[in-house]
Amino acid sequence: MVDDEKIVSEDMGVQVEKNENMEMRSFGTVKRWATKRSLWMVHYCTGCGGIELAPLMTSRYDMERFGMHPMVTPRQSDVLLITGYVNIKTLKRIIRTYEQMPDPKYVIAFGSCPINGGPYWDSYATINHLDKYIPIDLYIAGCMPRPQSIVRAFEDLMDMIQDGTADGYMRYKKYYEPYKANQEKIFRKWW
Amino acid sequence: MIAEILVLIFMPVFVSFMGLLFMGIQRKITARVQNRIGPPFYQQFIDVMKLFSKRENIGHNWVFDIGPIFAIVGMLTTMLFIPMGGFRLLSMDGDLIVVMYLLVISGLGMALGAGASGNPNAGIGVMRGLTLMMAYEMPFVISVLAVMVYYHTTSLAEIVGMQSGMWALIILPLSALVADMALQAQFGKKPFDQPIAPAEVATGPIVEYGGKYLGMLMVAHSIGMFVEAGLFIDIFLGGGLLFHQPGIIWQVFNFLFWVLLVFALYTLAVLVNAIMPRYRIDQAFVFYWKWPTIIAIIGLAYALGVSVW
Amino acid sequence: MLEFLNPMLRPEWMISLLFIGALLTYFAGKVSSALRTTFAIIFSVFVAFLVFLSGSRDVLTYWRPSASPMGFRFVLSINALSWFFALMISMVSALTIVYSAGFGKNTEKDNAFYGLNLLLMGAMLGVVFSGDMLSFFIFWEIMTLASYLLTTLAGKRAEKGALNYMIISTAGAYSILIGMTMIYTRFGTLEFSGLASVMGGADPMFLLITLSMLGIGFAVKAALAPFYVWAPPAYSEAPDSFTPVFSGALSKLGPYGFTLFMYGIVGLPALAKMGTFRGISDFGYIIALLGSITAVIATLYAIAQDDIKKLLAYSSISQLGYVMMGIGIGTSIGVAGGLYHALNHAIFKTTLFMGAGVLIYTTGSRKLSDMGGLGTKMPITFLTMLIAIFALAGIPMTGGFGSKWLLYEAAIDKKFVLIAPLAFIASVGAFLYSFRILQSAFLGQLPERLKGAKDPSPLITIPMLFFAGLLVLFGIAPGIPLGIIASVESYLGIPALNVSTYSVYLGANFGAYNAFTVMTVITLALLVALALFFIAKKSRKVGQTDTYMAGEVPEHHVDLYLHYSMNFYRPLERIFAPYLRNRLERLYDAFGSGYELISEGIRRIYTGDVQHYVYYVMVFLAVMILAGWWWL
Amino acid sequence: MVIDPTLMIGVPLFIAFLIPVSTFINRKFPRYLAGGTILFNLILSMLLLDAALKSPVVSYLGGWKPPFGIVLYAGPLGAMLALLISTVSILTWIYLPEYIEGGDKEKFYMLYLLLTAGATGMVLTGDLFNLFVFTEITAIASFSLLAYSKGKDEKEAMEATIKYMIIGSLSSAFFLIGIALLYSVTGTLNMADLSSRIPHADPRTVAISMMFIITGLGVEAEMFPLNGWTPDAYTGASHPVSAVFAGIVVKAGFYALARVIFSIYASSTGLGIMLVFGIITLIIGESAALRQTDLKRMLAYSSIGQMGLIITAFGMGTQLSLVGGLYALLNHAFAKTLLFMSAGAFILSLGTRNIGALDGMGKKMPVNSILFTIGAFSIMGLPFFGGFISKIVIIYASMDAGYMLIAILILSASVIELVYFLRVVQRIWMREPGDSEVKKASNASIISMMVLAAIVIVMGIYPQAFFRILGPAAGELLKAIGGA
Repeated sequence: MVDDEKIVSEDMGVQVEKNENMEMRSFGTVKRWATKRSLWMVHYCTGCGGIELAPLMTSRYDMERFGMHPMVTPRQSDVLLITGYVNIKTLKRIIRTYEQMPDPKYVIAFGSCPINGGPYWDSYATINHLDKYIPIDLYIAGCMPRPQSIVRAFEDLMDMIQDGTADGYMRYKKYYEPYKANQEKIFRKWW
Repeated sequence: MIAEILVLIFMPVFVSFMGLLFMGIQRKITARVQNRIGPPFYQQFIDVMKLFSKRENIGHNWVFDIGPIFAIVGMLTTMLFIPMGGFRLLSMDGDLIVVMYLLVISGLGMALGAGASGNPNAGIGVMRGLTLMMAYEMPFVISVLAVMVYYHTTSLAEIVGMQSGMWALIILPLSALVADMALQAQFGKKPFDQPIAPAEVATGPIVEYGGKYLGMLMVAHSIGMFVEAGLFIDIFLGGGLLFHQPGIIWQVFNFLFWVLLVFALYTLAVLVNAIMPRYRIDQAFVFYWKWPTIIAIIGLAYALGVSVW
Repeated sequence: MLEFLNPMLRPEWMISLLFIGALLTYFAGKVSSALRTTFAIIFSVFVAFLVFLSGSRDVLTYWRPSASPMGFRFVLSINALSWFFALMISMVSALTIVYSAGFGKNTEKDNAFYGLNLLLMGAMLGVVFSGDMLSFFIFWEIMTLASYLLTTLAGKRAEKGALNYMIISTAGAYSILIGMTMIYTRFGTLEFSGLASVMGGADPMFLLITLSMLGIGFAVKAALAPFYVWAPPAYSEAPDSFTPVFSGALSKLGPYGFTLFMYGIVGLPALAKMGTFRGISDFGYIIALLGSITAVIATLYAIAQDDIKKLLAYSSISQLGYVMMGIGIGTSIGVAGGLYHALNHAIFKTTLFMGAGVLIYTTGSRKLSDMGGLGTKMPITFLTMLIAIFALAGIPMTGGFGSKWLLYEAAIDKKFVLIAPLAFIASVGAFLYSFRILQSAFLGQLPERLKGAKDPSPLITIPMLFFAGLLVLFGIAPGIPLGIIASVESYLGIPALNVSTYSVYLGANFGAYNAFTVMTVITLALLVALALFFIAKKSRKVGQTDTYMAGEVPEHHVDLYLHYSMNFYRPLERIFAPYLRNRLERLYDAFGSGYELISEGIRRIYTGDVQHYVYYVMVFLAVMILAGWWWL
Repeated sequence: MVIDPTLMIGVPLFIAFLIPVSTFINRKFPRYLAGGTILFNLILSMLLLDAALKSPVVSYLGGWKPPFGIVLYAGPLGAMLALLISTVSILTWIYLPEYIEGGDKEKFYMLYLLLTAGATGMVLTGDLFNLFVFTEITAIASFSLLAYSKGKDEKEAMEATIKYMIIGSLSSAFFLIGIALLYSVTGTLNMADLSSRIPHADPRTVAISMMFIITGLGVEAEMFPLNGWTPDAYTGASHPVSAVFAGIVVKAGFYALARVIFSIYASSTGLGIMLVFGIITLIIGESAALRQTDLKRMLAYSSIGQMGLIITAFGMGTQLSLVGGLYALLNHAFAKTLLFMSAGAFILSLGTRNIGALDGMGKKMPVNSILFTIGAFSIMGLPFFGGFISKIVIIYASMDAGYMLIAILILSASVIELVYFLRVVQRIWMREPGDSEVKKASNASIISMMVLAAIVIVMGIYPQAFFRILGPAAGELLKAIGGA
């Protein structure tokens, strides 16, 4: 897990204290179990990652075993998948989609591009550190990650949900102002 | 009296429970057809639980809230007017036409809420839904009319009672066939799932519904499954009356058989769904107004001929 | 308490009050517009109240003109049938006048507008109160004239519609005139009471011809196929504050005429002499079939409309088709269904046209695609129109369901396999077009220019709320209107419907409709659903434009493409377009232009050349002399 | 008091010849002299009608009893028409000053008075030859009045006059031939004597004389196909003259036709001819009007159509149909006069007869537009106006007489009439006006039109007043053919 709070705080000079129990307090065990066993995802297929999702849904890996289901609208989804590199234009859409998702919501970023820009790191439009703009719960390394690792990532996410550490959405709420400031910095004129 | 009220209270709970269970099983069946393992049979309960436990529900305005509420109200009300196996419920206070109109409340309320979301996809979805409704109502109404003309009554309980000797399915097979075709669209299964086609209109009317809204819609849908299949059973399959002896035990058996028939009908629709692509909405319309309608008219002419002469 | 009004509960009082009121209103307008509007409201509401008070007691008034070449007397009467229609008409007319007072200015010539409205109301009451055919015809013509003049007040856009309306109406009225004179020359009386005893004995051929002649006239007003072509342009182009009366009240005179003559005067046994089809008369069956065909055709046209008033106009035609279907079937259930639907249609279509007027006033456009998202801005308008649309679609808990239910039962009872499916399909189509109004006007995105929209003044909303309340009341207690209708039926000699306040039982092998049970169940289900809704976490409200558009931010182009309402039923329209292209209007147009061509030829007879004229004279004389020589 | 109908003819005739002389007194004097005379006629005809309703007033010229002397016979019908003529005449007299051009107004008034006198003579005479004489006086006055036009319409008026004169003289000739033939077999020209002698005369000669007389009088009565002069004459004439044509000349001509057929011949063949040609006239007149773009020409064709309706009604020959026909005659006389007057006001202010120019006149000349609309509505037969009553009575009469086809044809023609009149009325009220300035009609003309409109409305809402007169009037005609 990448210490995303640090990245945010470095840029903003805000001290973030990690509150591990933020979720535990308010979310019953059964509810969390239900949430983790019924992860509906909306995937933002920005890059090559999207192609890796197809075998995940079909008979080879069949993610529906875990109750996972692709959904088309953020309103009904729990997980946002960012499957590839992000540039300024797509970032707007990602933020928009993310904000439209109801809590609790989780973000998984695929591959190295969202982490550090990947092969496109030096482009004028590439976003190198995605979690300066929205909170990422889980990164999957690789270029691209194989389906097996994606399955593994989901298992990890489920564990995190169960123990309450997947709290990206709460951080986004708590540090909304710094996130917004970051977003505005890159978009200059908002939207 | 008290027993009846108890039944009336018990029915909705039972039906929504069974509906969710059936839907879970059907997901499993679909998965097996597609050579997948599929979710556990109780997956639908987990989904509903999750949806109701969402920390945040996003609404737009009060009209938007009406949608799921009306969906449940419509379905619940309709359900209570349909004879269920051995239980007649309130079917003496409303007949087939009342039921067919009560059934609309759900859809129209849903459409209202969907429209209020302001999402154009929802608008397109509602348009498709209403168009599809007009499409399948044509053959459906004609085939149901055949039954009403044949038995010369509009009361569902009467129709059920008159089939004690022989099911209408056997007497009017063409009408039953057409009604089952229409059932596919009533269930919203492929090839007639244009209103909620996810890849085209992002689940159409429910595009803006998440959290508890979606949970309520799933409950409504599960009741709806029983209502729609139950209507077909009451009209064509003798109301699932297997045993004609009086007595609460036989009533329960009849009811269980009725539930089994619902499951069978739903499975049939799901199997078709699993292997079918989707029609365009205009293709679906033309389909329904062509062959099923012609078959239904032949069935109606047959029923009229038999009943008049 | 109100006994002092008793002497005024007479038809001649009500009608003359309105006629005097019309004049007073017109001239009061020369003094001050407020005085004029007050006069109009007072007169109309007072007369409506009188009609309400008078009840269905039998009142007869005679007046014999001193010197007339025909030797008749004028009769005005109140009976169960006429009271039922009079109540409907006076309610709609009076409240529409109140409604139009809410707008500052309805037309260019508002004095004439209010005056003619009162005149029209008087004429309509005159038609239903007439106890003889001559006064019936005279009031009928006054009604046509007044409504025509009201339509023309809309200005240039109504030109063609008004002309067509007047031409077709006049042709229809002349058809009535011929039927009327046929009856008079045969029986020597024009009084309904006298005719009722002798018409039954007439030979079937004579009955068929007279009824057809009268029927053409009534069918024109009832916008029955193939005579409905005048209705869409006239309804949609008439002034917005007049259309509610036009569609809500005036169109009901067609069904009234049919009911009166088919059942009140000719009577069921005599109708049956003309040949029967499964127990009902052939004449009635044809009317019913035409009604159901009208319902379907008009529905298909309504689905394709973007103009809200045109949509409602086609919807009116379609719903009147239902009414005619019920009246044509002519069984106890059928007539009850037809009359009840007429009442419902009067109420909900008036409400809808009133709402349409408000929408047009607010948005400045009649196009549905120019509106949107007004539901939260104009909650009262939305709610009333919603209830009216539910009634139109026949949703249980509103009045509209009971009547549609009766109509279906009537058709199924007689095993009319041609009529019943048509009626069903038209009803499903009604969902389609009525939802289009909701979706396009009230739901969806609010265009930037309508941000300031709000509910209109109470003068406008109170009539709408009143009608919406009536619809809900009828939905819960269908016995109230059906009780009146049952008395109308027994007046007409049709077996009366068996109703109690909350439920309708049609007989052993029919279903039943217990509105009270339905209401109870719906209420309980609503409680359950609300409980489910409120137990779960309260929802956070987000803005109307915050919708899922694949991540797109739509704020800047809401007006452009975010509101799906243009070409709403495009896929459906595409399917029906080839069939709907051959409109009936073309036939009329072809006839019209064909006759213009002929008349152009006739005009050429007058060449302007005096030689030709002299030639005509000489030929005439020669032919005459030869003929005279030959014959004498 | 005994009214002498002779005065109603003699005084205007005498004064007509005084008028050119009287201009030496004052330039305006001829106008008031004529007006005074017509007023005198009006009062006299009212008294005459009152008397005639009790018993017919018969007056022998020079005290000679028939069959040697000339007789004036004023039954209810004749007296009523005399009243109609003087009413229309006085109203047109009020209306006309601003509508006639040319310097010698005294000539116009002389001819106008001659016309009134001639027409009054036509309806009051009891002698066939006198009828011819008065017809000639009327005709000559009409020709001259028609030609009395200056300015840009002068050529058109001249052309129309020549057409009218040619056909008119032809008709006079035929009329005269008919009279001569009749005289040859009966030896008398007194109407009362004729009717008693005709049954014993040679039927073939009588029939042929009837054909000649129908042809001769049918021209004035605008019966198809003898009405070729009509559209041109109405169009070419100045507006008051058109009004007078519609209100007086044609009505008097029609009276003569009806009188001859009913009172003299009492012939069912004659009625049949009236019926058939009446209905043809009706259909052709209305159809021809449908496509007109010239306002006055349209009114002219409408006038033909209305005369067709009246002829048809008379052709049915029952008490009821005669009442209906007379009602239509009265309504047409007043309403069409009104229409020609208000159309004249429009044309005067617009400078064109084109219907297309009438756009939005309701905003510019509201009073005149309302008056035109009232006239049009009455002709169309809408309720509250005279035409409505006449239409109901005629339709009822035709159904009563068993002529269902006729009833349907009449009503179809009414629909056509509705179409073309409504087109004009809607154009006046519903279109947006152009920006040209209009000249308002004078108060005097507005007042005369208002009186006409009031008469038309009274006819529509209080018909009993008229039925009281029309009943005996119809009975008078019917007595001759043995009807009820």
